[in-house]
Amino acid sequence: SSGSGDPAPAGSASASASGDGSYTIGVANFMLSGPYFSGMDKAIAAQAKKKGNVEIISTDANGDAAKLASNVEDLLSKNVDAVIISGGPLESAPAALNAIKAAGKPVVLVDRKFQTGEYTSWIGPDNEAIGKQDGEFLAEKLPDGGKVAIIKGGPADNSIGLARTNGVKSVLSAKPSFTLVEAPDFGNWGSDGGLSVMESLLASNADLKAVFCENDAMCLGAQRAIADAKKTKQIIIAGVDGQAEALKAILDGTNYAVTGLNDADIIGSQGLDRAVDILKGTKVEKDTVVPSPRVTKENASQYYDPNGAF
Amino acid sequence: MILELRGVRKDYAGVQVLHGVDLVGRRGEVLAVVGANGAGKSTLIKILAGAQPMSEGEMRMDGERVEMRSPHDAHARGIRTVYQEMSLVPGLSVTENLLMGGFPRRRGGLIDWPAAHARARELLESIGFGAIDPRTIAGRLSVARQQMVEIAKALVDEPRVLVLDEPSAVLAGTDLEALFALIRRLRDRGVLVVYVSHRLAEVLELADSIVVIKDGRVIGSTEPSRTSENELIGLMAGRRLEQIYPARRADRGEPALHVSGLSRGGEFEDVSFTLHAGEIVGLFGLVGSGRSELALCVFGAEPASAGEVRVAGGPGGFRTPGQAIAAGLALVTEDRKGSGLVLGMTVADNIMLATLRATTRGPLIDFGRRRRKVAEMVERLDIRPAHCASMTTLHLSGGNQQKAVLAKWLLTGPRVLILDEPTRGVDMATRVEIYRMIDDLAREGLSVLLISSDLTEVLGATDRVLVMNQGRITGEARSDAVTEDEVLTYAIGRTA
Amino acid sequence: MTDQLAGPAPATTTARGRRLPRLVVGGRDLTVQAAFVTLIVLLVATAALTSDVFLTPANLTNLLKQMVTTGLLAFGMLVVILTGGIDLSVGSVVAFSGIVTAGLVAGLPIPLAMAVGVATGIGFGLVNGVLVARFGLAPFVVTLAALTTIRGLAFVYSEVPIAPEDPAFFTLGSALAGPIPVSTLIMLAVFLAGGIFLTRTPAGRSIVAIGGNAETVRLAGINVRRHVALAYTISGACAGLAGVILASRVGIAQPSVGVAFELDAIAACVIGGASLAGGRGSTRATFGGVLVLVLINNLLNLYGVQSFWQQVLKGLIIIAVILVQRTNRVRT
Amino acid sequence: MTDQLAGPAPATTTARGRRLPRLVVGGRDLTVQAAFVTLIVLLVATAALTSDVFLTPANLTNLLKQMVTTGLLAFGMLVVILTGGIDLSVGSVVAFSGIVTAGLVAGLPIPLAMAVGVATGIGFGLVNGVLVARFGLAPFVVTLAALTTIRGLAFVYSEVPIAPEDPAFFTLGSALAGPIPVSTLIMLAVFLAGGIFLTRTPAGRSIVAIGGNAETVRLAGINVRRHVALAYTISGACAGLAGVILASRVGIAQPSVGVAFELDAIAACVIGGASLAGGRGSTRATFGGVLVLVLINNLLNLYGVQSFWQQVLKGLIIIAVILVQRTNRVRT
Ligand SMILES: Nc1ncnc2c1ncn2[C@@H]1O[C@H](COP(=O)(O)OP(=O)(O)OP(=O)(O)O)[C@@H](O)[C@H]1O
Ligand SMILES: Nc1ncnc2c1ncn2[C@@H]1O[C@H](COP(=O)(O)OP(=O)(O)OP(=O)(O)O)[C@@H](O)[C@H]1O
Ligand SMILES: [Mg+2]
Ligand SMILES: [Mg+2]
Repeated sequence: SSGSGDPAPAGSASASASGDGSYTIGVANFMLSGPYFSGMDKAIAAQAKKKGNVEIISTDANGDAAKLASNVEDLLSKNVDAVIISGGPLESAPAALNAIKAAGKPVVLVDRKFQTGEYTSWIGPDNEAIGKQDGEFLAEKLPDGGKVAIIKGGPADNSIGLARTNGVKSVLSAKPSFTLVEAPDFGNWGSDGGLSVMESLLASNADLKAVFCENDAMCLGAQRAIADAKKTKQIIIAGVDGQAEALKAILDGTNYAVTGLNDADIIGSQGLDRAVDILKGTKVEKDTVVPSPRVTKENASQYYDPNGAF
Repeated sequence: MILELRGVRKDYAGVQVLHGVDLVGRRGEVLAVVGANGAGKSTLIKILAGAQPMSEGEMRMDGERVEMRSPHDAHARGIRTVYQEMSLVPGLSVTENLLMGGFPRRRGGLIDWPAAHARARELLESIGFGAIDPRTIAGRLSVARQQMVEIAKALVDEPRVLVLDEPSAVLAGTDLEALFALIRRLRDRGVLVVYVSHRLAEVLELADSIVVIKDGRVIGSTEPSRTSENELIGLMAGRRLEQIYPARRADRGEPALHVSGLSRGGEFEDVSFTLHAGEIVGLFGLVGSGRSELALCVFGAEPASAGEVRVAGGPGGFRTPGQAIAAGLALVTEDRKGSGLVLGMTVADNIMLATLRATTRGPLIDFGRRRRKVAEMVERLDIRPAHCASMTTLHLSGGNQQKAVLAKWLLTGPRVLILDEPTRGVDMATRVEIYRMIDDLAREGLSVLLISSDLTEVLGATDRVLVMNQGRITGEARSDAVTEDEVLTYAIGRTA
Repeated sequence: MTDQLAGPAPATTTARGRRLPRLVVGGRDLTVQAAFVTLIVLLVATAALTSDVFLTPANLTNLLKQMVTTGLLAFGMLVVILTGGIDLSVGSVVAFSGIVTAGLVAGLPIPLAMAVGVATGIGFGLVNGVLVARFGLAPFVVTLAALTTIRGLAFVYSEVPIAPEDPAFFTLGSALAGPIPVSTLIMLAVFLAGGIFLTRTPAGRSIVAIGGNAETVRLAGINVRRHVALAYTISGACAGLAGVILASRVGIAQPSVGVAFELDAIAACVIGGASLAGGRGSTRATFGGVLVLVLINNLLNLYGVQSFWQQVLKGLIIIAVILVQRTNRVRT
Repeated sequence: MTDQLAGPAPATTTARGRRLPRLVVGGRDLTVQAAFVTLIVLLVATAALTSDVFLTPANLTNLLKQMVTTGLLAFGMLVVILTGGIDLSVGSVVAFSGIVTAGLVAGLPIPLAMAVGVATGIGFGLVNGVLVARFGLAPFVVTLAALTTIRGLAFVYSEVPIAPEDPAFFTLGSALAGPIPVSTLIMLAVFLAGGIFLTRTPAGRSIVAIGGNAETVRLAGINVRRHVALAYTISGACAGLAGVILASRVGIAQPSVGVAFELDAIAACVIGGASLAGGRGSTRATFGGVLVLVLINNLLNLYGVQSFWQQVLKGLIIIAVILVQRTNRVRT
């Protein structure tokens, strides 16, 4: 492999440099401290293991954009063949992309497509489509309309959340029978935040029919708040991601009605495949949208894996 | 009971402070320990109290060797100590400070507060300090009262040995008498009282035997009947002191500072006086009469509610100490630790603190010039040790710390110098130096206001004395034309 | 014995300044307390008058639930602050104890799992305490390092959230005793017992005294180290308990929970007039501080203030509250 | 004149304890300094011997870049800590100044936009300083409130990250002067000038003295309030500068950047031996503290230690470092 011991100068190591067909691929995670992101990291590693000839060096920037840039520089100084960036909530990383470009290495973005900068390929979900899908489901489920609450994640992941919320809104606000209530406070993408935001929502909106959260973790908290308020029969829940606990709740036929699968396993493993394909010189698509199937009680068993990474 | 120290040595980070001290104390005795500043008295006491380990030597009680690893060990053997530095918890009530080591409890282990307050009151009354309300927050008491609480604390459970490190430094008048009476009663009950003080008259009056320490060695032991103040001073200083107070010629010059109608709600009322160049004026009063507040107010450190302060031929109405300093005022406060020094900084830093901008070249401090100025002051005031400039001020003895404060102010080149209790805790030899320095300064045209609770000092070292009682000036006299009794009468507020 | 655990700052800081009108009852100056109660009453009154939701049972129950975590952490923090220290690690301890409890529920009876969760908090608190007390390290740094380490350990224990299946796991967090959540009652009990501990037991008084002047306490023959260690252990225990209750309330334990929780806890103590230099603070006023914080949050939410502006306002309100408090403090 | 700005802690903390071998040169006890330098040398040697990447030019440049933010914040923090205060708001100021700069680049010349960014930092610092100095509020609470408020304002300014198109925006953060990044040189210049300021100017000495005993300084005729305000302003300026450089380096300004940056800055000061009680600390040793932190991060990365274990280890290493430092401190 062209590992750290390889004296080959940066830039000269192209796909063909690793004559034995083995590769070292660096993974730059923006933050691992969310189950979705660590799930992705694991999926990449698992897929590499499956392939057998790919070594993975994974780094975590702990949510610090500058650290991501220097982690990428660290990876490049270890002479990796390609870099996969799991940018999480980061909107862009010009410095990292520039460094990779300067080193002449390919870079594959997983999940997050950066707003600016040059990359080789991207694999991820269409967040607005997921939101739309949830909105359409709610419209089907609630033919008489009603009040629907929206719980947003907040700062750390804004444009993703925005896309999801806009998706839901674009469907429901077109139907006059629906009223949308946006929680003023953020759920911060966690179950505890989802819980307390939902509690506040319930205090001032007793007549909610449904709640949409920008991710499943918040929905799980919201579900508890609804249960505590004894409104399980009245309010249905729509989330995004496909977190194991959410899938289980859907499968069990609770008021958790729907989620849009944003499968970290699939995106991660396809991301690694994509990087290897590029290194092998295969012609690849630039942008690939991974479909995000709508998961409801009917099809949940198909996706629920109690031992899955995420 | 006999308490013995044999060959006690102590060093701090390699600096030898005690060089083999022997000491014997018996039950029912007042054993006075005297010595110049930095002689090692407090260090010796800390060893007695278990607060500092000795480097070498041994301690015996009743002939039996005792190991003192912590203050707890000392407590267990009935040794109780009142330290030179105040050590009350300022935010807690007097009761709590007194009973910290053991509270009365109710069933269930909870503290029984009514019982605790009652016990504290009983204790204070039994030792003649009944005027202190045990529920008061200790930090709100005057310094003198705090000192009495401090002493009471040492008497909570009958000590066998009571160690007092300069307990009288902040006491005066009736408080002092109460303390002496207490000490005598304890002695008569068989307690060994180890008494450290710079007030030699007091020592001669109170002690049964006297031990003189110099530079960490015992250089003599005697009895009051066989010695005199002058002999003791001579022993301590290593030389004879001819005269304590310099002879004053009252050649006062132009007015230097006018204070008129100065008031500050609750602290002092309608205070007026004028200081003249070349004059030393004493300001006497009992502790708590408002002198320190007055000084701070004159210095612009605290706002007045009425009245005016003006430097003759110059500005007045200082709103900050900076303005007062610029006008030629300097104030040595009574609380060295709290407002006189930055203990964590070097002596040089402290000496230069009020004149930081006087030794700059361009925007930067000129260290060469600064070093010279500091060396000059260290030499002029004989601050010890001589290499102290780069030492942390904390490690200087009390008297030398006081000199460092004085050095700081002399560098500002003041016209008016206010000294608030400048000799508190300062040994006799150094006092004499300070008196001489004050005298020299006055001769150079400075005008000095000397605030003191030491009557002898006030009358001996000044030209004129103002007496304050409960925030008002109640009397004024020429120092050489008034008796101590007369001054006391003004201070207490009874007309003679 | 007042609940104000100790008096004003030393004379030097109180020496200057204006005289303000004081409220003195039976010889005791109650101005600060009165101002504080007024503040809370004002907040509640404003809320009640301007929002028709505020006084609904649902919202009041919410308020009661939402003060549990901050309340528990604030009490533990107060004990540490009284010694002159600080405990930055509480948020991480909340995460760790929660995730461990949730993880153990699969194999252990729930009460035992929860006890282990609290015990981990006690353990971490003890380690903090020993490092501060025995080795004389700065509390800020020790607990800062603990914040990082314990957060890492929580993720090492489980990178993903753990959601126990057994519904009995939710009981502690969601049960009501009449109209009042059981978790709130637990928190109130901690404050009550804590108040008694701090004002009426020798150990409690020693902790307060240590913050005022540790050397004096040492010279009084009291084991300062042991009491300092005890203070951090209490804080760890409170954080452990808070973590268990939070996990039970949310029904799912996340290793990422609790970031910046320490800041609210500290803010509550300071709003309640505690001095970060130690020796001064009161359980009652700290509870008041918790109330103020929770009320502010609730109000901003009820008024639908947008989240970013909530942050801006929250900061400004905290400043305003301590400014008011300051002006009312004893100035002699 | 040593760089150690002021002496050891008061006697109470140094009173007990063992004697350890001391290194005394020319009458000055250099044990602590020597131990500290040894520590850094050891870290570097370990790194160089166990990782073939460590000494590569790429990695060294990386190291130099990585220390810029922590370095700038640590110097500002040191100044505040010397006065006995603390500045928790620096992370939020980094975010605010960065996003404002990036936002202004569209309309203003880049240097001007950057100057405005730094100026916002100065402004926030001044407000902090005035609240602490003029109104006597606790620094911890003031800057905690500022942390919340300024973070909120950063989001109010722009909810989404701003990535200026003009490549000149990246210059400051990515330019090299020979092998050394320009941003690193700026940081070094700040430390150099800062060291001179603190040891050799009246204002610097006053700041150090205030941390030792503010009342003494006030009575020496020095305007304490103004100097305290100055300290916070310096910290704000450093944070503003750090924010501008960071945005330029990353090429994009995010309103969410800088969370918990204050903790690293404080850790650097304390590892460098600064006392959070004020009056004691050194620029040189603080720089050493920055080095230690950056080296630890780099090493853990080079060894490929898993992220969560990195956190665990980082915390433990910080404790170990200050323990070693402690044992080496003067014990009389
Ligand atoms: N913690 C310390 N570290 C280093 N030196 C010290 C320390 N404490 C005291 N010293 C030194 O030990 C010597 C004796 O000090 P000590 O306080 O015992 O003197 P003292 O006789 O009580 O003087 P005073 O009359 O001024 O109170 C002094 O030179 C002092 O500088
Ligand atoms: N922190 C405080 N809180 C309440 N009262 C105080 C405080 N400090 C001083 N006092 C009181 O204010 C009055 C004036 O004190 P001040 O110190 O000015 O008197 P003084 O004549 O200088 O006495 P001393 O010799 O004790 O300094 C006294 O009655 C004193 O008890
Ligand atoms: Mg002494
Ligand atoms: Mg006085």
